[in-house]
Amino acid sequence: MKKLINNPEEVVKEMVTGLLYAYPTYLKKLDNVDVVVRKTSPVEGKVGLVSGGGSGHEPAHAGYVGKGMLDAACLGAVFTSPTPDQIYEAIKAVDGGKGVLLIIKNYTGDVMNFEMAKEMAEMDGIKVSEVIVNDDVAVENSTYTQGRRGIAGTVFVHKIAGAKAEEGAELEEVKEVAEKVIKNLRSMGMAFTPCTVPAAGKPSFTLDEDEIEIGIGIHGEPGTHREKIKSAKEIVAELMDKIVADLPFNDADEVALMVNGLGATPLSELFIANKEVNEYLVGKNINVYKTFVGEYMTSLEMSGFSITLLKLDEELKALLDASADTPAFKQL
Amino acid sequence: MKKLINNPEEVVKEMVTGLLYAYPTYLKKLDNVDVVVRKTSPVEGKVGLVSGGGSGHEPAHAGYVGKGMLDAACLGAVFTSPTPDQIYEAIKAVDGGKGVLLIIKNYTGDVMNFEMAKEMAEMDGIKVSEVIVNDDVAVENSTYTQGRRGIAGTVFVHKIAGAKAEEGAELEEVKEVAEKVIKNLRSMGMAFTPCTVPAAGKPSFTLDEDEIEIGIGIHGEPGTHREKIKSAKEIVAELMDKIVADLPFNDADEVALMVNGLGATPLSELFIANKEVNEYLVGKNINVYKTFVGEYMTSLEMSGFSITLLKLDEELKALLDASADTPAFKQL
Amino acid sequence: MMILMLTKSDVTNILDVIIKIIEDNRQYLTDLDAAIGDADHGINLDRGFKAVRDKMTQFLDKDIGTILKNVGMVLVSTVGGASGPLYGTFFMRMGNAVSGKSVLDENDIVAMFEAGLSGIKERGKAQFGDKTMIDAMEPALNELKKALSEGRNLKEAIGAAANAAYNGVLMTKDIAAKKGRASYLGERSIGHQDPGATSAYLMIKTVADYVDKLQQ
Amino acid sequence: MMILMLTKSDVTNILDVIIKIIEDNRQYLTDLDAAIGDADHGINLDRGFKAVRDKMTQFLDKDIGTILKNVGMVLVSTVGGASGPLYGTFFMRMGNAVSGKSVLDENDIVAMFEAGLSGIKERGKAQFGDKTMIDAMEPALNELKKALSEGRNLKEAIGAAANAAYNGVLMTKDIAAKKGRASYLGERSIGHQDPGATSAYLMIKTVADYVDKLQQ
Ligand SMILES: Nc1ncnc2c1ncn2[C@@H]1O[C@H](COP(=O)(O)OP(=O)(O)O)[C@@H](O)[C@H]1O
Ligand SMILES: Nc1ncnc2c1ncn2[C@@H]1O[C@H](COP(=O)(O)OP(=O)(O)O)[C@@H](O)[C@H]1O
Ligand SMILES: [Mg+2]
Ligand SMILES: [Mg+2]
Ligand SMILES: [Mg+2]
Ligand SMILES: [Mg+2]
Repeated sequence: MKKLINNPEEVVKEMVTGLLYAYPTYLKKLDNVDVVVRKTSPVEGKVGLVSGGGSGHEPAHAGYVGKGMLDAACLGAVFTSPTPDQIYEAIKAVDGGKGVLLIIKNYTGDVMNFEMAKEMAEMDGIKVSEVIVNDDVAVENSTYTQGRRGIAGTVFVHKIAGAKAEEGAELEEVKEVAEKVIKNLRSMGMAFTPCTVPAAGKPSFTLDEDEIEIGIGIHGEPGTHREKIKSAKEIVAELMDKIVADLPFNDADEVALMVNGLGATPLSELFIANKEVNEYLVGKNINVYKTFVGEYMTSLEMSGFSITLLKLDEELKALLDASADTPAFKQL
Repeated sequence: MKKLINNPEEVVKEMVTGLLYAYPTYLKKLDNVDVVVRKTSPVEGKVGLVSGGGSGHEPAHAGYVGKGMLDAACLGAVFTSPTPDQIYEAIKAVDGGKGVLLIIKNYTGDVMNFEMAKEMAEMDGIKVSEVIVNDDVAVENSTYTQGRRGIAGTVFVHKIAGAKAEEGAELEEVKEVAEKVIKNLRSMGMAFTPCTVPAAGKPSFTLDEDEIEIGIGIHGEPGTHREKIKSAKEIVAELMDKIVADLPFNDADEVALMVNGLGATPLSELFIANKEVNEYLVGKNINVYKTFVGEYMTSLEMSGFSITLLKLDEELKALLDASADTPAFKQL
Repeated sequence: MMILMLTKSDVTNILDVIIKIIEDNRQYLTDLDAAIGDADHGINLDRGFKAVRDKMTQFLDKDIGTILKNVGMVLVSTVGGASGPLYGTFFMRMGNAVSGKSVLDENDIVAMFEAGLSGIKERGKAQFGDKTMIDAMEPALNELKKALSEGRNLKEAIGAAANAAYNGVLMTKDIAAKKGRASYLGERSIGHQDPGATSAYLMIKTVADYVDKLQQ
Repeated sequence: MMILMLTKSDVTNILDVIIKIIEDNRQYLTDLDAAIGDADHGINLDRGFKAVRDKMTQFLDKDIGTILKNVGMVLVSTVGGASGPLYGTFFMRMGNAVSGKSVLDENDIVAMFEAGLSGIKERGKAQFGDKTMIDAMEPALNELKKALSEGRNLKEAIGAAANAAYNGVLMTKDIAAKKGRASYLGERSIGHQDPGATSAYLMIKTVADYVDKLQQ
């Protein structure tokens, strides 16, 4: 394991310190817990948005704290959901009197920890709502499972719910638009190489020199199956076939597109994938309204990527276009 | 070699296609050459800024084409400088009547190709000036070599010269401020793993599981020497000792800081490095005015990073703070 | 007939051993989680139980119920992931069930285990056969109750419970996960042992071994 | 006494072989560049000479000078890196030196080589001993001139030039680079053969082998 760290146990703590050194005008940290909030928190008269999850997904989630997006990010240990006390402190710190929306990715651990925190905050009389993001189409939905995972599409929830909250909307309205995003959001990913949790010290799985993992999550957990390596065009087609069929996306639909790098895949390759996605969508007569190519929700140094489509209507378009100013997401 | 590509020979072409799909409102491509210019080029009454280099450094250089930064980026083959005809076309396309400044990284190939293009454009009567960026302190300067390499600090030259040009300054003034940046700019990098040029199909060098390469460039070329892996704190201290001693940076100096990922190093680790850099600078009483942490000038999927310091005065601070809106560099 | 009871110092001694056992099995539990999860179960629990060790002196003078509740609260605020709220709830509910006590008899032990397990089920909405920690805990609880009702002593009953937990762990190898992160793997989770069931077994086995060595 | 002259078809035949030789040595030249540069020299030249092959028909009806100038222009606009402008200049200057000719004698050959090499030196500001292509070219040119002045025939003289180029390539192994990307390596570049010197040698050797097979 070759990593630019000092001590595997201190990774999150030291990362937060470095984050605050980098963005002193954007962020501050709460005392005693790994929670990062807007410098100006709480923003009076605005619904507070709290998200978070395990660390290792940088720039998610702390990078999205700022004007037009989140109010707080709770940072768990690497790939481990944050704890209820952290989330509870975050809720208290960002409640500007209009209540707080929790944006949770659908993992057992995340859901349980956030809901415990919600109960605690409600006992204090704070209005708290939640939405659960489940955009990953890799895993078949079934009554036996707990629904799908939340992956990179979560960033669109942050962006759009964030813009709505910034407009001064009520908690119920912010929640509603977040749920509309979630309903229209589909993603899927794949990996070329695994990643290594610093405290574990070795890769969570291994892949042969010619093998790829399809349907990968964002925590180094295995995907749905393995295949021999193939071209960018073929890989994109495999992911897109599942994504597009799922909602379904229809003729002349307008979408926001995210081609998200998982960590080690060069931006040049993400642009090649973006070309393939666009050509695929032209073939389906689905129109790309806005594109995001880059590392938005990573999985440490994993090599691979995910594709996200969000079906848009006029409301979502306007909120997506609204300005935002956070460390990792700026829009003029 | 596991890459998200279709064909090693088509990487640049397909990347450009994907880039244009992603940023249709920012960029357009010139016919027949891999040159990307602002959608609105030429901008009348503004000095045109042309940069470029080999591909594989994304988001450099095309990602910095836009308001407040570059007017054109010339994309060479992977790690190979662009050719004079490309650069010549770029100059012609962005000349808004006030002349064009070439921002060249100090490599034999880059300098020769850009200068040939300059000669060609001058024959057409276009005013062309050039600056040569040489921020890498890894390589000792000596009369026998051709000076130092240009690496990630180049982005600060784009930003500040770009802001100056956007103000309507004359070619001579833009060149002057670019040279002031270059004079006050120092960088150094290191790598944990090599990278693979797609057309070569294998890594350009190999490192053992416990070895790191100090003084790495951005083209997969070897650095100055190898060492056993050590902590982030120790690695940062080694790079900073060389950087800080070189200008030298003095007590109470104000600097812009860039902690630049070379490709595969997770953002979380870059933040840990940023913590170490800041603590080092506190020890030297050097003040960080503004920090940039992320992937600004990469080396394909290389794992590693570089540190850049730019010593600031009031003029440079104001220009660094000016707004910018490009695909990869946005500042409100 | 002498009746075996667990004193407060027995409880804290057992906690000490559990902390040690989790530390020793940190890598093993993490490796199990790597196969079907996200490679952190051992790291998570070890972080949590180390925090318990650090904070133990703050509540060591309290009754058993309060001690267990505090252990649960420390776990909730340090473990994270799925196992944090689940084990945290488990210990908190156990503490609640024996609130104020400084010694535990058979009935207390059954009651607290029962309370803890139903806490896990409420929180995680899983049931036996979903390939979770419940697959070790529920057979253990059932066996404990059965053995005691058949008149076997606590040593024997807890020993039998640990065996049942072990069989539960083995069973998790043969089934697909329906809850937790491993459920996303579907059929691919078959063949792998559940990390949470394994950690639950390790804790139950620790209790059994401790009780077994007590002078009756 | 018969005098050996190179016709236009000799020149284009030699170009064809050079294109082939570069293609065959693409990986070899790239590997040499990987050791002390950025692993692209073979890729660069192969891209350039393939472009020459593709565009050759557009200027095949012209004189030797124009053909060589066009080869140079194609190389300049397709190779990139350091070797693009250098080899491009080399061929353009050679073309200039034999402008309008459809057959080349000894003097033409010396003159064009001389012009090409000084073009490289002007453009790259390197000299013999800097561990560049010049280390193969300059000894070759000197040897060519020396052999001809000693009255040896063109076959022998070009053969001797190729040998001198080869020795120049070997010499690059023992010295540190002072120009080009390898110069950043300092002393670490010692022990490695220069890729550009190697490609220069391969081209000179191609000419020598071709000339050697001609009927005098
Ligand atoms: N809903 C649930 N009910 C009971 N146990 C569960 C549930 N979900 C997960 N688990 C247990 O948690 C274990 C994983 O714990 P851990 O790895 O620490 O958390 P995470 O899955 O969040 O990384 C699984 O092996 C399983 O035994
Ligand atoms: N200034 C120079 N003069 C002459 N030859 C040079 C000079 N700089 C580099 N070269 C030659 O160019 C070769 C490298 O070419 P290539 O790899 O194609 O370009 P780059 O170094 O830009 O990647 C070197 O091996 C050397 O022989
Ligand atoms: Mg986890
Ligand atoms: Mg090159
Ligand atoms: Mg886990
Ligand atoms: Mg090279």
